[in-house]
Amino acid sequence: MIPGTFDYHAPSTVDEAIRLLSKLGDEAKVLAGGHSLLPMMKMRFANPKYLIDLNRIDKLRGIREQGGMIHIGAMTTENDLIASKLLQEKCPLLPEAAKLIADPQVRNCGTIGGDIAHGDPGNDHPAVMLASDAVFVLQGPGGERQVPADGFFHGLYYTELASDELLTEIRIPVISKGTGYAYCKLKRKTGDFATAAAAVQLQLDGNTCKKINIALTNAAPTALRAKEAEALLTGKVIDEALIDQAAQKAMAICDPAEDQRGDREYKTHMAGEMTRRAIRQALARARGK
Amino acid sequence: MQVKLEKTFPIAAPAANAWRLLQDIKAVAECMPGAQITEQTDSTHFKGQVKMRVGPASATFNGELEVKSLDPNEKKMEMLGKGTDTSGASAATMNLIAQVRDSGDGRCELIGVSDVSVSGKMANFGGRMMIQVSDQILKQFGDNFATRVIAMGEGAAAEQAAAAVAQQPKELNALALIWHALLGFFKNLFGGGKSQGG
Amino acid sequence: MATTAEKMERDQKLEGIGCSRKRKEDPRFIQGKGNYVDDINLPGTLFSAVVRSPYAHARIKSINKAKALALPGVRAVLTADDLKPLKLHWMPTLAGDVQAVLADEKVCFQYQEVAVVIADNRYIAADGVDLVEVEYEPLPALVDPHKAMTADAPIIREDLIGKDEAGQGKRKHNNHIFTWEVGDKAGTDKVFSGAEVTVKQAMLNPRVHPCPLETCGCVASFDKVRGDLTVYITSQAPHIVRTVVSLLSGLPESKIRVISPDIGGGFGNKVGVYPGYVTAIVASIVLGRPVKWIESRIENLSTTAFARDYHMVGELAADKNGRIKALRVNVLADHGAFNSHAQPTKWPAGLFSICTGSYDIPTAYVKVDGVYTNKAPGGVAYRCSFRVTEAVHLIERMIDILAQKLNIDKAEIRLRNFIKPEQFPYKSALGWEYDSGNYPAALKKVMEAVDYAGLRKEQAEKRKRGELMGIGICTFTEIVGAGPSKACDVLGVGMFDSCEIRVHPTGSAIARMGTISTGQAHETTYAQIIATELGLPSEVIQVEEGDTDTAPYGLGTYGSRSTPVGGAATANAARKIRDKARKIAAHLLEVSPDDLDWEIDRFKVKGVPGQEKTMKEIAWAAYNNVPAGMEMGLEAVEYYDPPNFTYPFGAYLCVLDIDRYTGETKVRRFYALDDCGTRINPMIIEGQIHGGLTEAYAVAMGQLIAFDADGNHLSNSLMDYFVPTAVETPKWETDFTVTPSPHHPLGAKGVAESPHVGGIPCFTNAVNDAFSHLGVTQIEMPHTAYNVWKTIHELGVDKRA
Amino acid sequence: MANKPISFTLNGEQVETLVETRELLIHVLREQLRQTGSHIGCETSHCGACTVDLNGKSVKSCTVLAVQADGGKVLTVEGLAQNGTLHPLQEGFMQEHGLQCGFCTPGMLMRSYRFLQENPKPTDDEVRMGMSGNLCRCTGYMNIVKAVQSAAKKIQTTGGK
Repeated sequence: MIPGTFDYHAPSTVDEAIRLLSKLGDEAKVLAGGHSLLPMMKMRFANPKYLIDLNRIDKLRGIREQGGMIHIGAMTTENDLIASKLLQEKCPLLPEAAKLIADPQVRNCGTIGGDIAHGDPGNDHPAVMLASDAVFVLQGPGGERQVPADGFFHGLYYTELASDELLTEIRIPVISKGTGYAYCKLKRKTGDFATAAAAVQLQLDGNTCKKINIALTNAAPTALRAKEAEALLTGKVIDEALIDQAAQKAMAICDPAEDQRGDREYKTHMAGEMTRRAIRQALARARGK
Repeated sequence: MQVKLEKTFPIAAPAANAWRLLQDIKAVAECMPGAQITEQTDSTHFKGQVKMRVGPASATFNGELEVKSLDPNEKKMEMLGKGTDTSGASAATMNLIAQVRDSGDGRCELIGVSDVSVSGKMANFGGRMMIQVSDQILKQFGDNFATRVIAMGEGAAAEQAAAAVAQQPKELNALALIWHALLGFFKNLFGGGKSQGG
Repeated sequence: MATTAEKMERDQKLEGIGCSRKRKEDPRFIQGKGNYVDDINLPGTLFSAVVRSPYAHARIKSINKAKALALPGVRAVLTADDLKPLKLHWMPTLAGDVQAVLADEKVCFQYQEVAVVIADNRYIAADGVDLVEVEYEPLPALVDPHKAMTADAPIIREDLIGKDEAGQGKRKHNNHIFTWEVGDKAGTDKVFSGAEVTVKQAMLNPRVHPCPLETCGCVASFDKVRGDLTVYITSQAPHIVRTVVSLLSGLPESKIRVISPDIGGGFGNKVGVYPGYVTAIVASIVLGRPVKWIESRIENLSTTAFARDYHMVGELAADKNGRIKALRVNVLADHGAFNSHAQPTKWPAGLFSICTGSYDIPTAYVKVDGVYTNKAPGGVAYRCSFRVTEAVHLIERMIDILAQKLNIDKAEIRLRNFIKPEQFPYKSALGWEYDSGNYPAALKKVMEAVDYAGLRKEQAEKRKRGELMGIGICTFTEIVGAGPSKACDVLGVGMFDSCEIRVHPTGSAIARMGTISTGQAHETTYAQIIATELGLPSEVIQVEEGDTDTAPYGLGTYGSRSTPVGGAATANAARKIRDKARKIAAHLLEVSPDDLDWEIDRFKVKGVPGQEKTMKEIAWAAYNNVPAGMEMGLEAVEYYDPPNFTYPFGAYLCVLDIDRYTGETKVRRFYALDDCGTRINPMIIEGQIHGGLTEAYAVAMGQLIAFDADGNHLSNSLMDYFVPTAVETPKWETDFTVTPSPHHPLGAKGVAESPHVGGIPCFTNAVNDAFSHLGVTQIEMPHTAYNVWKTIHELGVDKRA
Repeated sequence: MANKPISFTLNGEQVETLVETRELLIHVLREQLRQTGSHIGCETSHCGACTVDLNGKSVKSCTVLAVQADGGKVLTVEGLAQNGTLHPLQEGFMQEHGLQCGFCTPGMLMRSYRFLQENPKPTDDEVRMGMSGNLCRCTGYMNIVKAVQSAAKKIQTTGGK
């Protein structure tokens, strides 16, 4: 469990990092929190010639509000998300989900950008981003572009991010009144990845569901937005029967991979169950319960 | 860890050309991205190498290829490849049955049935993504094969295909999907998907 | 006359038996000053790393070391061919078989040791491993033990072809290792054919791994000039390691020093001698430099001793009232590719025949067949005495299944079948003599503590609402403290244990034992025994273990044998000293030894107040004023050969709720009553029980060493191999009764393994109980949410109205 | 070999050393700097035996490169006691029998050291969550929770850290 040799670069600016990335090409890997790349290097599956460590770019950290949006630097750690009063008040789904990621030590290193950039269906942030209408800022040699979360995750570990681009910032709309949210995650034990999880954010107008986003973690090759389930509930007064129907719709789009956590049937059912629970909880929260 | 996959690739070229290519083992091997025949030991046995470079993860499999059967009536070929990665920690075998079927109208299709079996570290820690990876490999094989068959013909399409053949990567590369799959798998394995990059 | 208060004060000062004395080991551990194997840093140490097989079964066609040897910093690459001239390419196992040290022409399990690379540091060694080129020819792998003895099964052990035995009696197939039978087959069959009620159930104790937090490792240092070898090693049995190393290397034992330093948990994982140790030792002898080998977690889980893998079929015959008449058991034991089963020599199924449990079963028969498969060797006693976990699991499941069939309450059926207190010593149908017990008292105490009747009532109400609640009971009897040398030996060495005590002139003492603590705090508890026996404060008694140069020969710590055997040796050694002290005291007080009474820390002349000599005074006198003809000094050695095993027991009860939509279980309550006889340090006992229950929880609820059809590991890292965190681990409630062992000098029995042995079936019984009203008789471990859900889903319990 | 000089504060003292860029912090601490209190248990960042405090945060030093600590501040179990006085957590683990084999203990101590600064008055369940990145095979955690709580109380009453 010893990594192979590599040259180490620790740029202090985003521009420098992008220059290095362009120059060193695909022999280079970017190091954020390191809790997946380093173990992989220790197992000698990954043998990058160059490692570009983003941890010394202070500008990539931090959470602030600007024009109704919360801006989060890509290298902001999970524990910083959890501790943020701003997020707890204005984007509460995010810290709620972050608490369920890995363990305290790993959350000190792990970053939101690292979690998103791979579009790993097992990671929790992609579904949370889909549920909260996030927008990603990608920066490359040619400048900056903004991409909505819905559309960023193309397939299994395949995202809109180009090989010479960095994900620099995540922008999330501040929630409005009457918003409820929940992230329900089933896992084998504390610290594990989801067997299945569901992120829900909804907005009530009186008792009617004005808008709802439902997204699933680890239920398919990529994080999924359950749009049919959302459509079913939008404009309605949500009751238990509708929740059950929505869960069925969510299950219908699942395509999980079998592993030690369970087979496809179990994972699909659990995606449905987590959807039910997340809708119920979000509803209760929106109703101020 | 075993994965069985079956795929059909339509080819806009005559069946006879496809069958001709299918009998050229070196060319067939090279349709597999990153694969290369380095030595022919007898009429049905070859030595070769498959280089996989998926992102920064790299593995070179050295191994043997055996043509188990060539059936001109059925236009069917069966071959078995076995290899071990240079670190010795993983090994793979792939049995491929490829058959050309005439679809009429100067077209044909290639039907590929592959049984991939992986042992060692890759099987321990890569099982979850085996299906996707095998699927990609077979798909690329089919695409490359089709391109080469078309290149055997004449006209603009053939020229274009020939150019594409020349540009075919010498390594099992550009499989961003596979690299992501690998990394993603490890992220799942090692409890905290925190590496940015891609 | 000493007042009671004075005596109490004197007694308390000793911190002897019964005192929850704080641990003597702790100051070094809490300050980062423990001394574990990987902390040892000898000048010039080289590092050994192992080249392992990616295949579960393959022939080795060639090994090419050239590239590895060309890497700067690589000092040597060893393969089986290098060990052959030394006859070290194979080594004997504890079970009469042999095991390849480095694969000899073929590999028989995934990650098997093929070569070792010795380099200047662990980084270069790891680089070197990747450069060793091994060419394999894959062979079909045998993974399912049920297919091991079929006609077309691949032959795993080609070295045994044509041999009709593999160290444990006749075998009938190339993949067969042994058949072991005990009990009265004909008599048992007869009872079954005429029984009013019979039940039969197949069940599996799946393959698991002890997974101590510290992996295995060693530092071997051969001094070429002096010709002696020192080995620091993670071993629960350093003296046996020395004997094995001597037999293998030809070095006399006097030239070998084996030291078990601090050990980061053992749980049976650190009893065996592993190829990594042997190759490091060979490399050190060859290179004349210290060589360190520390395995990775993946290597540890993949190769270094599994536990269980017992495929059992149990049958009970009973009358209509649930009174058991006979037990019949057939077991298929998967021993992996080499039979390195942890066992006393003559016990191929360990002490499995304790499977009649706490019940008075008149007739019984057990048959165990061991087979080879393409999996790592082992069969170690994971926090239990040899195969006792499997035995207890079997009987505790079977009695529940019988209760279910007869519709008798699961506590009631136990009360009807218990061996009665007046039946002790009790001879079991399978030949064991239980020393002492009071089973009904234990179970009744637990039932009262948890309001058993109330729980059953709650369960009945919940069932009406479709909710799943399980109540598990386990009333186990363990057999620990191997063992009487007439029955038990390891490689021909009887399973005694030892203690040597020296009392210094000023009244402090040093004691050394043949056992070795892997976290049980022997430095603390053995001192307590000596304190009580000699009347010297624990604080001034230094306990040392694990260094074969200084400690008397002993068989080590596993199978809960430290207190039953080592503790008895300690008490007896102390008593020898006290006997001598009595004579010295008599000499000093000018009376006959018979005129003296022992009181806490001194001898007193009977009926003459004030005429007394403390042990401290006697210690001084032992070095300057002893009776004529007596040799000076105050020390003793005891090699204690126990007359019998000890039979700790307990009554456990688990209450759990199951989420009917996800399959998750939540342990609401776990009440554990243990009876280990005399209690030496209640604080430490409670800690051991917490730990044992937690390991039981892990095994029952999540642990599994899984393989795919080709023999690839699927759970060889801590991502997939379940070790619970503080969050999942239930909160434990503990209780006790005290039924001393009549044959142990202190009345003590072993304890640390009871919670594991008794805990696993208790959890399983609770999960099964949650479904028993639906006709379910057996849900296999591990009870992961996924596995439990499969049962739920099959039964339709998750259907919504 | 890619070597790089690094320097950082280790338990209050400035240390300088030359490392390979690939060297893991745990190996540099244990082997170069001979601070062997922190242990290696799983190598995949699951067990927490290698937990140290880096720049005021608990991290798993088996999954941090030594070069990443350059210029930083590292505290290990060896630096927990101050001027010969044990930290309340060390006292707590000893008094409450919060350890057995001792292998996980340095990681447990270093994690709880930081945890009690993040949450000085935790509930038992919060202690369990806060310590969920650290595995123990011996104690069953009950006494570890007690040990952390006893230290929390002591720190509250004495104002110690």
